[in-house]
Amino acid sequence: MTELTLLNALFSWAALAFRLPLFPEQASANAPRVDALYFFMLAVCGGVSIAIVLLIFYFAVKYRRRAPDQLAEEAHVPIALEWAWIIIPSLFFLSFFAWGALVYFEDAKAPKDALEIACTGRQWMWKFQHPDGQREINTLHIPIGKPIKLVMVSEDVIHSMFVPAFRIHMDVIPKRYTEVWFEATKPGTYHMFCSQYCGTEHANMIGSVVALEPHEYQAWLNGAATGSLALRGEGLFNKLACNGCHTGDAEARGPYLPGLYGRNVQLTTGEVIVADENYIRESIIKPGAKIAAGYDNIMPGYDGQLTEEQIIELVAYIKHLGKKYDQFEPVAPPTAPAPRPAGQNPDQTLPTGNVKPSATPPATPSEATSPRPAPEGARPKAN
Amino acid sequence: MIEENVSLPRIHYLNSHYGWKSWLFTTDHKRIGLLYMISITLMFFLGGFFALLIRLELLTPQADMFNADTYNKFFTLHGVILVFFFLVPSIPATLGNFLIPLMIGAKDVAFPKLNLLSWYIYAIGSLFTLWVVAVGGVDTGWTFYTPYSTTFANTHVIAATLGVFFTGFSSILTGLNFIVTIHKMRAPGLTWFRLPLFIWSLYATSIIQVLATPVLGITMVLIAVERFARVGIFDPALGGDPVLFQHMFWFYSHPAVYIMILPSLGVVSELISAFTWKRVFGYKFVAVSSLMIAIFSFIVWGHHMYVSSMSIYAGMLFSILSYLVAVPSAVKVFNWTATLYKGSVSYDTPMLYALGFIGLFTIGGLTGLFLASMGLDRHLHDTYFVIAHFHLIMVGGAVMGYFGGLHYWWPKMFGRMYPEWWGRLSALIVFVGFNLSFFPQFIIGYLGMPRRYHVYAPEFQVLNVMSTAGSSILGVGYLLPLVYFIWSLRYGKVASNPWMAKGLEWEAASPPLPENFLEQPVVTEEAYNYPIRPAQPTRHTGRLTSGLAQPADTTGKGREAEVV
Amino acid sequence: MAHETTPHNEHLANGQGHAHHSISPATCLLVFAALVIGTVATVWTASMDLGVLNTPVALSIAVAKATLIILYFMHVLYSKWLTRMVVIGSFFFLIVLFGLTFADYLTREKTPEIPSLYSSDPILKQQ
Amino acid sequence: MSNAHSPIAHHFYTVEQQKEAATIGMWLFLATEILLFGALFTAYAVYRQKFPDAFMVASSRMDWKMGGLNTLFLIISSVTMVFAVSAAEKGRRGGLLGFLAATGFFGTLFLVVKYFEYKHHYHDQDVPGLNFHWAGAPEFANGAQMFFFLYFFMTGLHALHMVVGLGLLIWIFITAYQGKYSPEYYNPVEMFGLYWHFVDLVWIFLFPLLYLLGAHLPPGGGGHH
Ligand code: HEA
Ligand code: HEA
Ligand code: HEC
Ligand code: CUA
Ligand SMILES: [Cu+2]
Repeated sequence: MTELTLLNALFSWAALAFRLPLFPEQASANAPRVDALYFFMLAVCGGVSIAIVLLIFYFAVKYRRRAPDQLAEEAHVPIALEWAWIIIPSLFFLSFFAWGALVYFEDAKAPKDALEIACTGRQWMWKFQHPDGQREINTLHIPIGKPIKLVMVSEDVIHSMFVPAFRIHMDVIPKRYTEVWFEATKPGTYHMFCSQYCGTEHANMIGSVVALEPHEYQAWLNGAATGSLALRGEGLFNKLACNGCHTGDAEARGPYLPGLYGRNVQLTTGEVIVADENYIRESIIKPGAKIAAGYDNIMPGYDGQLTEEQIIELVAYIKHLGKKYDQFEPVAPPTAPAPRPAGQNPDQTLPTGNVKPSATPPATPSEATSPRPAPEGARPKAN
Repeated sequence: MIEENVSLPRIHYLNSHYGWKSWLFTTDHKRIGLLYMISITLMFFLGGFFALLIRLELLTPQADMFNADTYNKFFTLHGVILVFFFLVPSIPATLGNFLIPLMIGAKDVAFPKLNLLSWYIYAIGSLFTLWVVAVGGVDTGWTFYTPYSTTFANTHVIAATLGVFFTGFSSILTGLNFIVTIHKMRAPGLTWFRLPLFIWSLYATSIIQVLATPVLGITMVLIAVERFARVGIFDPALGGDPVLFQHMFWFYSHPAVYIMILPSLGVVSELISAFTWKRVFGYKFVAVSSLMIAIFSFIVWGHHMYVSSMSIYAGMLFSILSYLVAVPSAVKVFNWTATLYKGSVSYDTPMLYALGFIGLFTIGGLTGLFLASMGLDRHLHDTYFVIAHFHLIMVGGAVMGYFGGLHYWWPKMFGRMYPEWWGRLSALIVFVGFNLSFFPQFIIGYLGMPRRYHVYAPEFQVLNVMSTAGSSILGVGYLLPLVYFIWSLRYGKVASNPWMAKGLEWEAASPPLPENFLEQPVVTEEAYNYPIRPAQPTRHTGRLTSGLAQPADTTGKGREAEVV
Repeated sequence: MAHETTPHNEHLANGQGHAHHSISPATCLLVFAALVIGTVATVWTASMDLGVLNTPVALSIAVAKATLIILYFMHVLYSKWLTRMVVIGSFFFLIVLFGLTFADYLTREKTPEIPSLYSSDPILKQQ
Repeated sequence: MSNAHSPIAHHFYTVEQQKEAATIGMWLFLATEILLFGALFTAYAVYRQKFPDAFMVASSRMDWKMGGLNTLFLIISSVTMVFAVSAAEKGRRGGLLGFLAATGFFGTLFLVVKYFEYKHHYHDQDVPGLNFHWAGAPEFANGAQMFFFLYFFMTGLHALHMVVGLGLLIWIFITAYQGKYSPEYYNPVEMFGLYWHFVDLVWIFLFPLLYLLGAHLPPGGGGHH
């Protein structure tokens, strides 16, 4: 997309020359696609507006009333014009629609191997939890060159996750997970805004996304490690005596949970649904809503007894149970700068029997092949 | 503008009865139109005042004028007041009320008492809102999104929703009245395709008012009930679904944006015709496009919800339907432009507004297309790009149309002219101020500044300063007409039909008689039947004086009114 | 006045005039019987478990009853096109409200997985 | 809407014009009512889709016999209303008054039954926002709450329409008693009839949706185990 780069350069130049920002940073894989559509529409619509305005000017001057009693002149305008200006714009409109839908569809679903980060929004802060349990507030560290999926839920009202440099946007809703994904392409620090009005400090529900080179991210992770999500989920699972029913043996009163995530579940109603985060979540807080075929509705509901974070942990644990080892994509490079504290690796603390731990995780491909410069060159944005 | 030598009719609707009772208990559509005009003018300046406060705060990135809560109340009240209490009733309830019976040759609207009732209901709604303003405001945004509005806000949400509920009711009654009036009260000979385009657009508007507003009404009541009784109709904590609220809200509020713009589109059609002395090109297409806009307006609401977690298939559907509604809008723009071709274009104040309207509406509408595209809206949603989009349409479009119409029909309403020079000057100021206010916001929006922020990142400041500067110029542009309109009521030059415009309304006296026409008019010709000179090889030979001496007198009826 | 005689004024000209607006007592009682039978049928079918058909059956009966009331008791069968248009129009927009809202609810959670159009994109390819 | 005292208002030219205006006006008003209730029906549908079982269980706490009885009352009152209009059309004042009285009678019966239902529900702690307490299976609590909210809101709004209708009916009755109506002018009676039938129509949908949903469940409700 050379023409885009050119335009981008033009805008940056304008920004420098006049200290007038005109165009947001393009820092995600998604951003150039959105911008391409933007420039296409800008060209078409700008062209049409200019044409209309010029035409009006021209007519208005040419046919101005020169004498107070000058009448309009008989004009022969073919009525076929009407159809022309119904059909031709419609075709353009269709192209806008199709392109826009494609851009959206393309990014609707995160790639399977996306790194999942849990995000909780609440009045008025953003909380994040990395897969290994590192938490942060209002700042999100991510590796570049890797799809990141934010699984988000709100603790109170509707918020909206907006990172202009990534051109992403998604509402964060209470009691339901929404997700958004992106892949940062440029190291740097970017704005993160809440864009859905959520009360007094809405304008201060802001933060920054710190995009790092993968190895730096890893270093950061190690520095900030506070225990694995799934790990704490496991603790809860035992503490709440979930394991009393979901024992995994033949006489168990509850279904066998490993492998549940992403699998089809047959319900008593005959319906078959995919066990995604929302299903698992619902199964915990309102088990009676959808009952797995072959089981009685005996599981107690935990609605109101668990905080959102605890539910996230439980869900993470159950998802974790489900994953086969080769589905994991640990972010740890083979030569991690600092060794993990013992017991911090989720893969080594899973309940035995269901998932076999593996000693050496494969290398991160992005790390191996990343041609990008070190982040020193990246210019941090004001915040 | 043509210099006329006329005098006011001896008895007209303004002086036929005296005293406050003759106003507050009137059933005369013209007087009710004026009651509305006074009320919405108050609301306009109140809402505009909040706009100035908003812009003042946004002059700097920090919160140095107002704190967060105050600012949040400002934009909420600004939106609520200007949308529900100014723009929705604006053209229909003032110009529409005044002109529909005149334009279709009727003595009054079909249900005069209902008409008065609707003003009272509007007044009750306004009182609720003014009460909210007085006791401390409301901070939910004009969209009242749940669960914030129902469970978390601690401002006067119930009173505000009830205010909206009442004004909605009033809007329903107005629309109902207009539909029946247009169907049943037309003068003999006035067939559908002889109606002025303004009537067509108000007819289309009324359909939306009648069919969409009840949904808003009940939604507002549900919010009030949920807040009051703490039941969980939209509260996810109790099993409710906040996205359902959005569906119900936008089912009204998207069509509502066409309640706001359609009447203006109608006014502009009238203006373009009157100031080119020409029939609007493609009359039937323009007429039917109003109906099409009204019908399509009901099926696009989801474009406000692309990132609300709505299903993406529904998003697709809404996206393509949104483009559908742009087609009839485009038809109008192109036809107006074509009307100018070989017209006799004069630049009186109303025409300046009309020309400004076309440009700004087009750009506003086209940026709506950016938002309607799912891929782009994911970046643009709830940024200043949206703010700029709808201000271009609502202020640069709808409000300009209203002002244009006001200037155009002012001599009809009061029998006197406003000062033309001042009129043109204020039109110019409005145009300049407007563009300075809102064009920078497109850029701020694409850069990513979210709306409803009273503090913002410093790099957005330059553009925000421009916007604030523009809004103060705009304020001057709006204050001028307020002054010279009032001035003209007393000192303006007496006028009857200074534009030499056609249409039944111009055949009544200016100001019209209490009963509008002495005798029921009979219509025998198309709308906008201006005399036309034959196509000429050279431009300057085609000047005809005949037909202009009595340009309006083509039906031969109703003219007596003027010489009473 | 010139009203009824003007050919252009379509509604006034080809109206039914002031003829029979109300239906005959016999029709009325027939409709009444049908409504009562409908009510009994609703209750009766509801007492059985028809599975997924529970609601469709109940709603079909309700729609049938409503249609009878609209057509006979409210004279729409004998009204002008305009009245009919109002009735049809209001139900049409009600269906729009219903239909498009459910276009969302019924297709939720079924986010598609379409093959990437940008799969040639070097950035994505790395994964 | 139109002036009841003189057969034709000043701004109309013919009786016919006035009458048609009133009819269309009334129908447009009913169109707004259709969308008003329609929005609630949409909400109902959404929540029923969200909580299918809870709605069923909660609905089995409704007394469908009372609902059925009320359906019957409303249908009868609709029929008497039809007769009232046709009596007015034929200029039979006695018939008009009699049928109006019958309509009012059955309408009042409806409200009386409704009152007892509400009272019963109040007693059973079924009223969200007031004293809602769900004794059944806990996982149905939210859905049941939603069901009862919709039940009270929809039937309440419907009952409000009935009350307004009865008020109008009294006014029509008085004016009819004063002999204001004639075969030439009985607009208000006819318009009121439309309104009354519409209220009946809403109930025809409310009844199966609210009362009969769980009718095939064992009586008593509260959960199906
Ligand atoms: C009068 C008011 C009005 C009008 C008429 C419109 C008209 C349109 N609006 Fe706008 N809109 C609003 C008021 C209005 N809007 C408001 C208030 C909001 C914000 C609400 C809030 O969240 O607070 C909003 C928000 C809004 C959004 C949501 C943005 C977001 O929150 O993310 C969208 C998305 O699709 C949208 C789209 C459109 C479209 C497609 C039109 C179309 O109808 C425009 C049609 C017109 C044209 C297209 C111009 C003429 C066409 C031509 C000259 C043809 C050109 C030919 C070629 C291109 C070949 N609008
Ligand atoms: C009809 C609708 C309408 C109109 C006319 C306007 C007019 C204007 N609007 Fe607004 N606006 C909305 C509808 C409208 N707006 C809506 C719906 C929102 C969204 C609210 C929300 O988010 O919930 C919004 C939001 C909105 C914002 C975004 C706030 C935010 O998100 O943080 C801004 C910011 O610039 C703005 C500015 C303006 C300006 C400068 C004008 C100018 O055109 C105003 C010009 C008028 C005047 C300047 C008045 C002149 C009067 C005087 C000078 C005297 C004043 C004193 C007395 C009281 C007598 N508007
Ligand atoms: C009293 C026994 C019992 C306890 C305690 C229990 N469950 Fe369950 N659980 C069940 C039964 C039985 C089912 C299947 C019926 C259903 O879907 O509701 C089930 C279903 C589930 C499912 C859905 C599985 C599927 O395949 O559909 C999940 C997820 C789940 N439970 C998680 C948990 C968690 C987490 C806890 C603890 C916080 C827990 N359960 C405690 C009995 C129990
Ligand atoms: Cu959170 Cu705005
Ligand atoms: Cu919209």
